[in-house]
Amino acid sequence: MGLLTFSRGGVHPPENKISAGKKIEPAGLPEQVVIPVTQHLGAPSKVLVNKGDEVMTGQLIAEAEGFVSTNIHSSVTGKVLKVDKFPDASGYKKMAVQIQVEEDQWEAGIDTSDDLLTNIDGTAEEIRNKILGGGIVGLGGATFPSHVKLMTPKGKKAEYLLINGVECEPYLTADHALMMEKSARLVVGIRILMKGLGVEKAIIGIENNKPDAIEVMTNATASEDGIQVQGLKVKYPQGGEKQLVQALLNREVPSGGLPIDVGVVVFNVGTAYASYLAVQKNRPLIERVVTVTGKSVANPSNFLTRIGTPASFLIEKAGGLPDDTAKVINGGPMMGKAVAKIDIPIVKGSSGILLLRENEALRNPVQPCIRCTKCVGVCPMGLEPYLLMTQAEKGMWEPLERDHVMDCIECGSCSYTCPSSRPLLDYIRLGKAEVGKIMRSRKAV
Amino acid sequence: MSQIIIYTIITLVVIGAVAAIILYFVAQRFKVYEDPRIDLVEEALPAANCGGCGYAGCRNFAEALVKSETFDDLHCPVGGNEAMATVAEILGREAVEQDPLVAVVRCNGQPQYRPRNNIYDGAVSCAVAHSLYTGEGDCPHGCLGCGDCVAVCDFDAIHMNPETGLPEVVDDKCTACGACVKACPRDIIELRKKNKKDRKIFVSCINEEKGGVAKQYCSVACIGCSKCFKVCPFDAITMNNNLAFIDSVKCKLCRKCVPECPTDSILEINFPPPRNKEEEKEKAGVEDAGKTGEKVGATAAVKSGEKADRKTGTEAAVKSRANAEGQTAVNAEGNTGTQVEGKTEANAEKQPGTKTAEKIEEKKQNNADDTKGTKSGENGDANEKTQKD
Amino acid sequence: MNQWKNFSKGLLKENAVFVMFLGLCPTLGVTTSAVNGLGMGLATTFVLVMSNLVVALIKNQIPDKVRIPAFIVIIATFVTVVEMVMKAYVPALFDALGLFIPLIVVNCVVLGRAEAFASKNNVVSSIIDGLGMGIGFALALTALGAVREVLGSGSIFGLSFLKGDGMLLFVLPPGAFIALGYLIVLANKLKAKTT
Amino acid sequence: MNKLIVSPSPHAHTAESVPKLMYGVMISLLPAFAVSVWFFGIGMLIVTTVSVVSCVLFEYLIQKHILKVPPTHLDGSAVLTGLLLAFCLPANIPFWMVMIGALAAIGIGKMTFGGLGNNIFNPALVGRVFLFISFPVAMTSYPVPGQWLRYTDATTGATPLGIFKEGLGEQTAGELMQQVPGYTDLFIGNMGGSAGEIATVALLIGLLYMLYRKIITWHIPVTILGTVALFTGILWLVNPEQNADPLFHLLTGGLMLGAIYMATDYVTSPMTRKGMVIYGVLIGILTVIIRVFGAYPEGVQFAILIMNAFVPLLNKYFKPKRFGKEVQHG
Amino acid sequence: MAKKESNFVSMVATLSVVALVAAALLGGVYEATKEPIRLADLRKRNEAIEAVVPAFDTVPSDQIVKYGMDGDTLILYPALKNGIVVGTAVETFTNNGFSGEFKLMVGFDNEGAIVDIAVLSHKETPGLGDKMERDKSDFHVQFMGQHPDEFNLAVTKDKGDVDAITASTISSRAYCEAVQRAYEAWKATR
Amino acid sequence: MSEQNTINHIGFVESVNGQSALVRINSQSACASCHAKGACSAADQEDKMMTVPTGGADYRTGEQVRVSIARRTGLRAVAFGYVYPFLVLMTILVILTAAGASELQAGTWSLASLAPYYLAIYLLRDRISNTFTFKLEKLF
Amino acid sequence: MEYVLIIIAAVFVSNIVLNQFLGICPFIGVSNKVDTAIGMTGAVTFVMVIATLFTYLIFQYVLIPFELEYLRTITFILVIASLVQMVEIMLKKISPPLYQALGIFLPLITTNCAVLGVAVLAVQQDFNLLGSVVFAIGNAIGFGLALITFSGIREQLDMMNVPKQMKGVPIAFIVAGLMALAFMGFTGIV
Ligand SMILES: Cc1cc2nc3c(=O)[nH]c(=O)nc-3n(C[C@H](O)[C@H](O)[C@H](O)COP(=O)(O)O)c2cc1C
Ligand SMILES: Cc1cc2nc3c(=O)[nH]c(=O)nc-3n(C[C@H](O)[C@H](O)[C@H](O)COP(=O)(O)O)c2cc1C
Ligand SMILES: Cc1cc2nc3c(=O)[nH]c(=O)nc-3n(C[C@H](O)[C@H](O)[C@H](O)COP(=O)(O)O)c2cc1C
Ligand SMILES: Cc1cc2nc3c(=O)[nH]c(=O)nc-3n(C[C@H](O)[C@H](O)[C@H](O)CO)c2cc1C
Ligand code: SF4
Ligand code: SF4
Ligand code: SF4
Ligand code: SF4
Ligand code: FES
Repeated sequence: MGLLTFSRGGVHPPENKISAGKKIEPAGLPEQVVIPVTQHLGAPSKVLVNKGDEVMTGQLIAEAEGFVSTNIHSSVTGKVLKVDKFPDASGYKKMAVQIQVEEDQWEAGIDTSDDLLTNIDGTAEEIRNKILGGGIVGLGGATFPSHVKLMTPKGKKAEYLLINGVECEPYLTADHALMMEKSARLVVGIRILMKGLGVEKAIIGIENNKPDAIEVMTNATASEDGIQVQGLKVKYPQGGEKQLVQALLNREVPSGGLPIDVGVVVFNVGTAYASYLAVQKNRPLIERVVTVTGKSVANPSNFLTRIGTPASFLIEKAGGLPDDTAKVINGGPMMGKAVAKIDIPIVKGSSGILLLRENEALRNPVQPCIRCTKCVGVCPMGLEPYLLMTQAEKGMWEPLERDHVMDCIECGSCSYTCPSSRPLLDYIRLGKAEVGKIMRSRKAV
Repeated sequence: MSQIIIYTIITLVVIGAVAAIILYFVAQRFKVYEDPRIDLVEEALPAANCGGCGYAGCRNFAEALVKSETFDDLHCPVGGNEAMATVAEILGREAVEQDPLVAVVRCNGQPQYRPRNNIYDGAVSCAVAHSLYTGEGDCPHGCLGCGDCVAVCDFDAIHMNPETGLPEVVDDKCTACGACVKACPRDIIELRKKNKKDRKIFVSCINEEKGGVAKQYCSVACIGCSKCFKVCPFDAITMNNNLAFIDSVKCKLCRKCVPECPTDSILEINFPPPRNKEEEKEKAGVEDAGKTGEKVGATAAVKSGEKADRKTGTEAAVKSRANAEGQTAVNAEGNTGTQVEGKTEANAEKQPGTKTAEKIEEKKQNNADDTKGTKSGENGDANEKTQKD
Repeated sequence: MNQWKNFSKGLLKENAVFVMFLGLCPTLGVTTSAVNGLGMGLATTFVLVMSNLVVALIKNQIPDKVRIPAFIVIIATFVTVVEMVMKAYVPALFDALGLFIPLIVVNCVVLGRAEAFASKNNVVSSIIDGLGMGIGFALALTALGAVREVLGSGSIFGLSFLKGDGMLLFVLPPGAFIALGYLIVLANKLKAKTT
Repeated sequence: MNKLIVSPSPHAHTAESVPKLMYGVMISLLPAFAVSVWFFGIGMLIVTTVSVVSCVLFEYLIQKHILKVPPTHLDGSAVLTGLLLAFCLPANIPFWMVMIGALAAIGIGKMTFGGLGNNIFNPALVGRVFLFISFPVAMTSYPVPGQWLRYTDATTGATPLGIFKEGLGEQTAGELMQQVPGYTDLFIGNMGGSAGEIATVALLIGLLYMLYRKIITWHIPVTILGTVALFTGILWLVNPEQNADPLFHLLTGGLMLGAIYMATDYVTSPMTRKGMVIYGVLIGILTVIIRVFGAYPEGVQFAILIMNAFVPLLNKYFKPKRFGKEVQHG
Repeated sequence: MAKKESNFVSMVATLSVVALVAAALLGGVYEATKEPIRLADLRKRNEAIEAVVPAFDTVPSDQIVKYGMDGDTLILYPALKNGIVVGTAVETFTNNGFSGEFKLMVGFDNEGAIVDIAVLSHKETPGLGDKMERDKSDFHVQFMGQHPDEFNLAVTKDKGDVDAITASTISSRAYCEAVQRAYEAWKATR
Repeated sequence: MSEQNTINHIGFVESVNGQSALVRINSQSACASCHAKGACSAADQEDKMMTVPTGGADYRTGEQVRVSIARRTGLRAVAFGYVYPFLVLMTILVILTAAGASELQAGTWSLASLAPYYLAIYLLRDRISNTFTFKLEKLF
Repeated sequence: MEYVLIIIAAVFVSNIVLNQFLGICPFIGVSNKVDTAIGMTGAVTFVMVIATLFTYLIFQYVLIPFELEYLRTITFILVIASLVQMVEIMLKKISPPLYQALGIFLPLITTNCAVLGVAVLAVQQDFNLLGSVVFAIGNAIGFGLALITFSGIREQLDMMNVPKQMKGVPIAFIVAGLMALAFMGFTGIV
């Protein structure tokens, strides 16, 4: 098959996959962990522990409250130091549980062995409950509670499961490493998700810059009916779910809609693996693969990291903070969040810690828009970023809504490509927030 | 009479009469009675069309005024009582005096009180920065310094002080239209009663965090200790969520609370020097400073016992020495009211990375000029002015 | 009312062209030279003064609702008078101003003054107001005409000071718009300075 | 540790910048410049220098003293405007006229609107048309190529289009074709015309370079040239006695320069592909209408300016194709 | 004085009165200016005729000939001196000017030679085409005394005998065309 | 999405009667904000009154509201008010001229043809009314 | 064909706004929104056409027979003023919702110099009835074209950083000037 890709826009930033090929190593245990209770999209979970409590690894410490919410487990064994508000990656304080690490004693009932269990028991319902029980959220970045995605809304029918192994963000290699090393388990995870969804067909989409992963996954799925591996053109944001659905199935998720509107559900490879652990091994989501990378980093690595570990701990592990570091990003360079401090905790959604040097980090001075149309050309959603930015800047919310600002997937292609270095996405995001507020208030009336 | 004249008369009179009939009906059916007083009232209003009254424009407000029976809730902050009195006269109603208001910026997180520990490099917009993170300092309530409030002011009444990184209101120009209040994503700006001689006393902090935490963020934060609350003889101070608030209507400007505050978070502005001998010298500086118009900075400087310093950048070292010598040190030159970058900042300058900081500063200026394009002229001017000072 | 103030406001502060943006069509249309501008300005001034006078005289005889049509008739009468007189005695200027002479009827300045001023004020004030406004209008037209003539033909009031031609563009339509655009900016600056 | 930098995502940016783009266009203009210097010698050099220097200077002075904003005269756009203005002036035009043109281009065309990115009309073309209307004689007497050392004193002649327009009515198209330079000459640029517009081949090379560098897309130039070819082709087929063939139209006048450099000016061209195509087609049609039916022998300059005025409407009504159809909620 | 009330009768009456007075005024002015206007018109025409034909004393209006040609009308004014025709002024036109139509007055002597030419109206570009006006250049001089049968009324570019106005070949060409047309009309009405 | 292509005007509730409110719309052309409008005959000075269904919501006299109509509705109003009668008039004029009627007749009849056009609109007024609906929103 | 040429000439070559300077006030004042401009065009077309038609008839069948041509200005303005008002009255009486929709969509157009100007020009240029009407249509389209393009430009300029001194009317004039400059390209196409 030829190279599939999405139809509109896209950019190709330098890939810089420095840590590609690095094995996944356990990062080890830090002295303390801080586990926020909102690591997912949706309502914060309800804390179940108090200061002074002893907790075991894998123990439930906060439970889902409401439908779109999920469980949170302790990632270490130790004593709860504080249940209080701690600064998250943005510096604003959010409720979290701080635990002094003492040892690593897993809670009873969790299978910590490395045996491959391929038999999938249980109904779809049971699978969903286990996924909720394990606190699984989407690891592709949005951290949407996965059990919710498994529940197909009335009137809709899921036909395909798409597994997102694209990893189109430059630098990041966590999904890549996972596919290389855990392919068999991943496949079981996919089967679990298929069963949970009740679909017969799954496609794994992988960008063509990971030929080894394509090969490994193809081999791993060779004997599996209904699971197919598909190479994709290297183009950002190939991994955006709407783009992926279009690239693989040539279906366009409608504006304002979800993949399920065209019969598709998308999961990240990490989510599939986490589902495997949760369903087959009863192992909640308390650790994930985090890429620590950057051009000056001594030891770019893919660490298997406990949730709540401070990023500074990982950076130390990767050879320490290089002197020329000017920006630390939680995530990749296109969608990640720059942080002001390096002691922020790793959460379920953290896919990487990226250290940029000064010359890479600084934005160029903003110049006037020269209407070069480049941003229009690269927008995968067919929007007009230059216009949206100006409208957002001038507070023209109605035109913004009319011009479909809500369709923006915040991929950043526009800001990336603008020769005038205009802060397009900065303002578009502002516009989205404002328009979203207006739309919600309208609905409420 | 010649024929032509007769024809002329016939034609014109016929056409005139027909036109009259048509226009008569037009007038009958069409004329919407427009209260002539609306025009008069509109004329009395300042035509700023700023929306400060809550209506879309001055004309809309004029209509509302004419239509409503009383002046409750109807006030033009820009024209103030004067305009409202004129309006009242036109409409033959009782004018309702409303205290003139003025905007104050309730954050005094200058760099030396609230160290900047990172560099913001995004769009020059407080709203953007606010939605991204806590800002260059730690305080999640503190001023972000991108000047959204400056950009929206139609009256050129609020400027960024490049030394303090905080906006300053020019009391004479401020019309209390409230645009800046709405623009500030952190709700730092408050409209409060304008007292005589532009004097004001207010808690320059909105941090509701507990004392210890607040103090961590910023050394001049209100820590909610209630000392001012207790000392106020007029019940003008209320405590809420660890934060003191001075009601500008009740406050009689007795200044008892000011010295009470352990963190110096209560600002007094535009006051004559106190009687206290020791402080006299110090306050002298302030008065001068008041005259130069840079009131907030100056007073703030005095307030905290630190000195305003004329030769800003170059004397950073002197400044930090002064700090080291303790809070009583007075710099006689401190009459410009501008403030040197604080101690921390001075220290920071010795560290690598300053270059980046400088670059960014420079760039921010440019960016601000660009993205706030419409205002860029004034901004430029304002900056120039400050620098000249 | 202070009659000087009444007169002078039309010159700059409430100048019909530069400040109120009224009567723009003749302003642009006839100002290919300073003389034409002046001619048009004076013709308009005449109509303005006369109609103000008459309106002020008979304002109380006119029922409110036919005010406007009555004013139109009055103005149109004087316009026609001007038309005929110019045709008879200054045919060359009449040809140069062409369509814009009859269009004085719809010049907002004229009707506007009748409606906004003359119908509320006494005869003397009305005449002075008309004069002020008219002269302000004439000044604006002459200024624009002069600018266009100087730049476009290298002459002023027909006196040539340049060998050859100027920048033709300024005698052509685009030049009218562009010159007026910048003149308004200048006038605004001037106004800001004087107040 | 230094202070960390914090900004919203994305944290990666292209290496492209405004000056780089502008200099890219200038590089692509080099071949055409060389050809022009070859044919017009010192005149071309003087006109170009004066034009570029005045444009940059006026931009600086206006920004510094009138608008009081930070000057941006070195971002390359003023240089480019100057260069392109020079390219569409006759190489024998007195230098003071060039300066007036530069003032019109930068002052009226660009700075009045607020500078780079804000203007509605192409500044270089504003400058050129301003001069064209103001000084028709100087602007319609073109030096005959090959007079290296002569500037304002160069012998003048008509452009091929001028010859054609003039002669029609009295002579047939066939006869007139004898009087204009042959196709090879037209191709390499050995003809009368504005300083930079003659070098057809070199301009095409410039186009390829800009396409390769992804400075512009093909939409505008190709649709303009295609439309002109098609439209003149039809006219030619209908009445070969009175109309020149399409190739003649493509190779003469400012069409190449206009289609490749002037119509593609970012600031004044539409924002979407659809818009660009319509813009191109209409420029093509207008060009031919003016050339064939109008009073002026050449129409590209006017066609582009006219379409500049329509660009906001094109932007308003031709939006990019959005991803996904609307779903009606509730 | 109280304002008049607006009722139907008063309104119609007022307007009618206003119209009546206006009409009377206008009629008066019309009567007064009628003659001067006629004279001014006449003068304009006569000035043009005077400029292009030998000295004469009358142009009898009953001898003016209208001659239709090419979709428009040419007017021929015979100029009489002492009752004898000394020349004919022909008001002619062209539609091929740079900006469309313009009108000329061409004077012929009794042999058909051109005496002189004046421009009546035109829309040509100031500074270029308008050089054909008499007081702007000497363009018209070259036609004086030429007989169209011998003098090729075409610009030199078209192998004619007329030196075109600089950079205004189009206007010059149209000018020639108008003169030629005048000549044909003159011939036809002999 | 109804908010998209609409034209909005700010107005005041003049009076409320039952299911509809009488709203006075401030003129919104550039003239409205121009300080010279008192002196200009071209100015669009008149305020417009309109009756708008309240849709059950509660409105007070003097309240500031926003009245909006769809862009399409506005254009349709222009069509009914101006474009169609223009077409009717032109058709009659061209037909009569082509049929050789004198100018006076052709002109008079084509002007007269507007009468039946307006009559038709009058007869269809209920149908037409339904097309032109406005939406009322509170401003605050 | 003749009528087509009249239209082309009126729309492009001597555009009523950009070349004839008529209707500048609405051009500058009302052209903030493209939608409004489109609506205005429809309304202006109708008004111009009936005004021209009516005044043509009055001129030909009242003023000329009685030799009252000099009353042109005064009669035209009265006729146009009442006619325009009458149309609005009718609309309002006939279908209030329609009238209201128009009112909210368009600023009311009262007489302006474009309407009178076109009526006067039409009789000045000796068109026949149909020619006059076509001329009016052409001018209305020309007005609409200028207005709509200009409103588009304005909408765009609103989003841009026009220097403060130039904001509003001055920049509008500069844009109009440059549009007129561009439209000079149409010189001579008819
Ligand atoms: C309210 C809500 C409901 C959702 N429901 C579903 C669902 O039913 N099925 C599904 O596949 N995904 C569902 N999602 C998740 C989205 O498909 C998607 O994974 C998530 O928004 C993040 O995607 P992104 O990383 O591409 O932005 C839902 C998301 C939201 C916000
Ligand atoms: C611009 C953009 C790029 C994305 N890139 C990836 C990616 O490379 N890999 C990935 O797994 N998810 C990526 N996502 C997230 C997906 O849209 C989607 O949320 C995810 O695949 C759903 O799976 P999850 O619920 O398991 O996270 C991206 C989202 C956006 C908006
Ligand atoms: C703004 C402008 C106005 C022009 N006006 C005229 C004109 O009125 N009459 C004319 O013959 N040519 C005019 N031309 C020039 C023609 O375009 C053409 O160059 C000329 O008539 C032919 O040239 P020649 O006389 O130099 O051979 C004008 C050119 C421009 C640019
Ligand atoms: C492809 C391209 C074409 C350009 N063409 C022109 C041009 O024709 N005229 C001009 O003044 N500037 C041109 N520029 C430069 C720049 O866009 C111009 O100065 C802006 O219009 C000024 O706001 C061009 C720039 C690029 C990148
Ligand atoms: S961030 Fe939004 S607007 Fe920008 S390219 Fe991506 S989808 Fe388009
Ligand atoms: S990429 Fe930048 S300069 Fe180009 S159109 Fe978009 S915002 Fe403007
Ligand atoms: S400072 Fe604030 S309240 Fe005062 S005038 Fe400016 S925007 Fe209005
Ligand atoms: S808007 Fe608020 S945060 Fe921004 S500068 Fe003004 S006071 Fe500070
Ligand atoms: S519209 Fe022509 S003067 Fe106002």
